[in-house]
Amino acid sequence: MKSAVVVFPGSNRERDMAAALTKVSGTAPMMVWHQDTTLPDVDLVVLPGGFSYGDYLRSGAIAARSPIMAAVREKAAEGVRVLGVCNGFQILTEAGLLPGALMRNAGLKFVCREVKLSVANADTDFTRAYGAGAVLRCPVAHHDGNYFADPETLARLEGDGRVAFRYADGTNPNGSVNDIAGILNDAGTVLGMMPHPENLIEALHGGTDGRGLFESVVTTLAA
Amino acid sequence: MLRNDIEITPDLVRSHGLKPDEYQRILDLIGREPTLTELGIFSAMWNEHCSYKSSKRWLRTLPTTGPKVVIGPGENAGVVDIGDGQVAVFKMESHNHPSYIEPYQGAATGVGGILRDVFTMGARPIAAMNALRFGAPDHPKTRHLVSGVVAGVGGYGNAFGVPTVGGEVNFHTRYDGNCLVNAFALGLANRDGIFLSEAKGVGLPVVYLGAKTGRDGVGGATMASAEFDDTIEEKRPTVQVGDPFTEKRLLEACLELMASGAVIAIQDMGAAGLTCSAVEMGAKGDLGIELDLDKVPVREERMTAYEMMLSESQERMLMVLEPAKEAEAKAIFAKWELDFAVVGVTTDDLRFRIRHQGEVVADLPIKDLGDQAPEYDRPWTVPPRPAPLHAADVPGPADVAAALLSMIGSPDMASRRWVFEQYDSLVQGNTAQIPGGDSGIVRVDGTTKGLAVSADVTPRYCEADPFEGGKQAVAECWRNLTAVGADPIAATDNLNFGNPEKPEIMGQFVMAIKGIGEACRALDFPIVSGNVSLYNETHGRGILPTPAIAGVGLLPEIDKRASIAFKTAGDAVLLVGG
Amino acid sequence: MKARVTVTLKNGVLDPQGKAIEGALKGLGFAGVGSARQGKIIDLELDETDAEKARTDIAAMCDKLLANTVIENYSIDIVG
Amino acid sequence: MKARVTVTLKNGVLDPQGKAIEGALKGLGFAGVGSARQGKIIDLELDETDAEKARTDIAAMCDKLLANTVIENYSIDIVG
Ligand SMILES: Nc1ncnc2c1ncn2[C@@H]1O[C@H](COP(=O)(O)OP(=O)(O)O)[C@@H](O)[C@H]1O
Repeated sequence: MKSAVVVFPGSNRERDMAAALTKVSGTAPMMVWHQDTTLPDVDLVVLPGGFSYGDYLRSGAIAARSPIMAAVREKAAEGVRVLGVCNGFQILTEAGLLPGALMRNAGLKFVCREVKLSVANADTDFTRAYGAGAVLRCPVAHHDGNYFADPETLARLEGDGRVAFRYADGTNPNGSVNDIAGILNDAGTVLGMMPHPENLIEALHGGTDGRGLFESVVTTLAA
Repeated sequence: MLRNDIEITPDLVRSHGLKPDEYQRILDLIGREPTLTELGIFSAMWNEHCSYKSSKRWLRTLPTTGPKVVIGPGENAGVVDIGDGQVAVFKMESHNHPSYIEPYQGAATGVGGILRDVFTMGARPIAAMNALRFGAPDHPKTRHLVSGVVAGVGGYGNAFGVPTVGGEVNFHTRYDGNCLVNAFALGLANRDGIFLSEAKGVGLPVVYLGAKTGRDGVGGATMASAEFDDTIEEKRPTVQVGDPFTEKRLLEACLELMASGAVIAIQDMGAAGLTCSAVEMGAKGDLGIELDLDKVPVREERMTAYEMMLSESQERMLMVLEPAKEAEAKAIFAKWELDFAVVGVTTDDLRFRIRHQGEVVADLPIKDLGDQAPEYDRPWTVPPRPAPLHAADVPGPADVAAALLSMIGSPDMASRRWVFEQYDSLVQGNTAQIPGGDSGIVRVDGTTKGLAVSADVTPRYCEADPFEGGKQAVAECWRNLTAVGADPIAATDNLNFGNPEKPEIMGQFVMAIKGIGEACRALDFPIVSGNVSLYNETHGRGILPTPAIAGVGLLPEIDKRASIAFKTAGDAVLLVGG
Repeated sequence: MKARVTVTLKNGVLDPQGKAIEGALKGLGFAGVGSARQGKIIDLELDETDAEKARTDIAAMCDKLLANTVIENYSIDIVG
Repeated sequence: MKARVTVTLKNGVLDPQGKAIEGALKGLGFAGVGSARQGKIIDLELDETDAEKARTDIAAMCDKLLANTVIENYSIDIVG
């Protein structure tokens, strides 16, 4: 699998993401600078976590208007898989590639802890490896992860099976509506999620529950 | 001849924190009355914070060398060898007073300052800790301070992208008027990739890097001089605002710059930014420095030379540039959208010369600014030891279970989860032990090695007996490192005390250092960097003596580490030690 | 020319910060606070001297960046 | 009664947010933006019906909570 990780000024989990992609897929991703206007020929584009542009104005807002985002939009339109984790999710919503918005955590504080995620739709390119009904451990680390969408959007997401992950067992750390932790675009090719699967992929991390996400993409793309 | 528009009155000297005999020393040194800018420079160089004038004599008694020590105290951070051509770079530093004035920004800029200390040396920060002390939980200011400080530590470190893997939080009424915020950072570098502040080479460009200069932090002294200067239109806050986004870019830009071969010497701008950094670089390299303030990137209008020299604006660095690399260096900073300006030149005349608007506004002997700083052997008395308390004189609890509960529930013993969950402890993907263990552990990326860190001190022990308390802080830190399976390598200290002009406080300080020294010698655990914070006093009452010790240990095989959780039912539980 | 952009959350969008302020004010003993909502302002200095032209420019800035029109409304004041 | 509190950074206090917005606007091709500074507003609904009384109450709220008077200024508008 060929992948690219976009680096914005203020990204800080681009190395974590690159390590995870390398460990699971066997190939290191290409790192792409936000000022570039084209993306290499890849199967997966990743927007990593961090505080792009300091998250000033709104989380992800300024990054969503970076030069590279036109290329990301184009790739997404062509059906290339796009994954946004944490700040990447915020950027995808700000760019209009995913609906809704990520507001300040209900508790108003930054929260770094492990939560439980239930796989709400196991029939997606990003979740297949987990199997229906799976519940996994996953860390979160964010200040603005409180997912909000208007009722019609929400009904559409729920009705179309576009909720990929939900916080499970009362572990919703941020007040997200319907416990939403990750959503897909209507084609199912773009995933945004707040938790960090890239931080739970090896024994050192205390578990490997995050691997399934990357394995799902690798298997999908190999098929 | 320097033009001197402003008469230097005894009041002005006093408002700059200089004693009459210290001012006399200045007159003797330069043979004339200083300009206001020069007075500001002296006050910055000779204050306790920069000159360590009360503590130097005692700090020299600490063990600072060892087979693994590459660089001991005196640089931005200490450096120790961790094998395979790699080094660990670390230091702890206080931001107590600013955090009391504005808890969020004070704590945030404290974290920013210590991260800068580490990456100025060429190391990428890979772990952070914070040791915090607040007043009594029910004191009216405590809640505000705690929430602001913790949010500020997190706000900066989380955005910067360094995992916070340990720390301490204590509450005691003696911190009601002086909270303590001690921030620690650990970085990783190659042994042959360490950068120092010592300038080398005559006629080389001195370059300003990073964020623009504002009037941040100049307030106190500026206000004192406001009566002479009607351009100061309002009382300006003296608070510095941190910008982790700029710091993160500065980190990446500096590491790229260092890799390019453009850096001959580099120094971050901390307290009294431009003054201290330039003087240090020149004095260490036996070179003069000439600065042209018209070239300094500023974000406010009509800044005076005095203000520019004393500004504490954050996220700035000064470096001596390899001239052949200027274009390449500039391009790196342009890419990261940071300022890059040639503001001066190294000279061979050992003068610190400042020009502003075509005029020389300061011309001082650069080495004397540091070397001739006053140094005091302050009188001290051994603090009286409290009478020993015999176990028999203390009534046992009626209900042991209830006593246990109230102990576990007490503010100093309760879980710290509510604090450390506000810190990103996982970023970088190398965290093997998050807060909640004996030490935080991070993997040395790309290897199977790990580094363990722990910060410790028990101030009430130090109050009872500073010598034993100092020893105990070192021993506890050392124990926390060994408890996870690490080999302790070296430590940094942050010595927080009250007013050293009081013999009993100076006595606490001296005895604590003696205790720390003794323990470090016994354990082969050298102190490679540190920081002193004195005058932590309100209404004549000092804080508890708080010599925080932060240690670093090496795990040759990170998989062979221990954690505190009981693993299996039925396992035997052993108690080891005395 | 100086202008102030005011960005407020749309009705029906939850406002965790506003809620927290409400709670904190009550906690401090300020009774009678029905609700609090937080928004932001952005003060701009522009080279433009024509107020109408400035207004159009700023509206474009808001649509493109300053407001997230999924959740926010904005208004523009030319202040001099 | 409705009131709006406007909180702005004091002169000279660094405004990283404003700087980032300035840069982003330039990046988007909006020339002629001299500077941007960010502030916040808090819209309050109060039971109080006396405007003067409300103003005094709100000033107390600002000093105690809504503004960080070390680095921020505030102003109060009673809007109806
Ligand atoms: N300010 C803090 N930041 C991060 N971690 C902290 C902080 N304060 C305490 N901790 C963590 O909480 C745990 C318990 O702290 P403490 O009671 O001081 O440890 P101990 O006394 O066992 O050394 C430790 O793992 C420590 O690193």
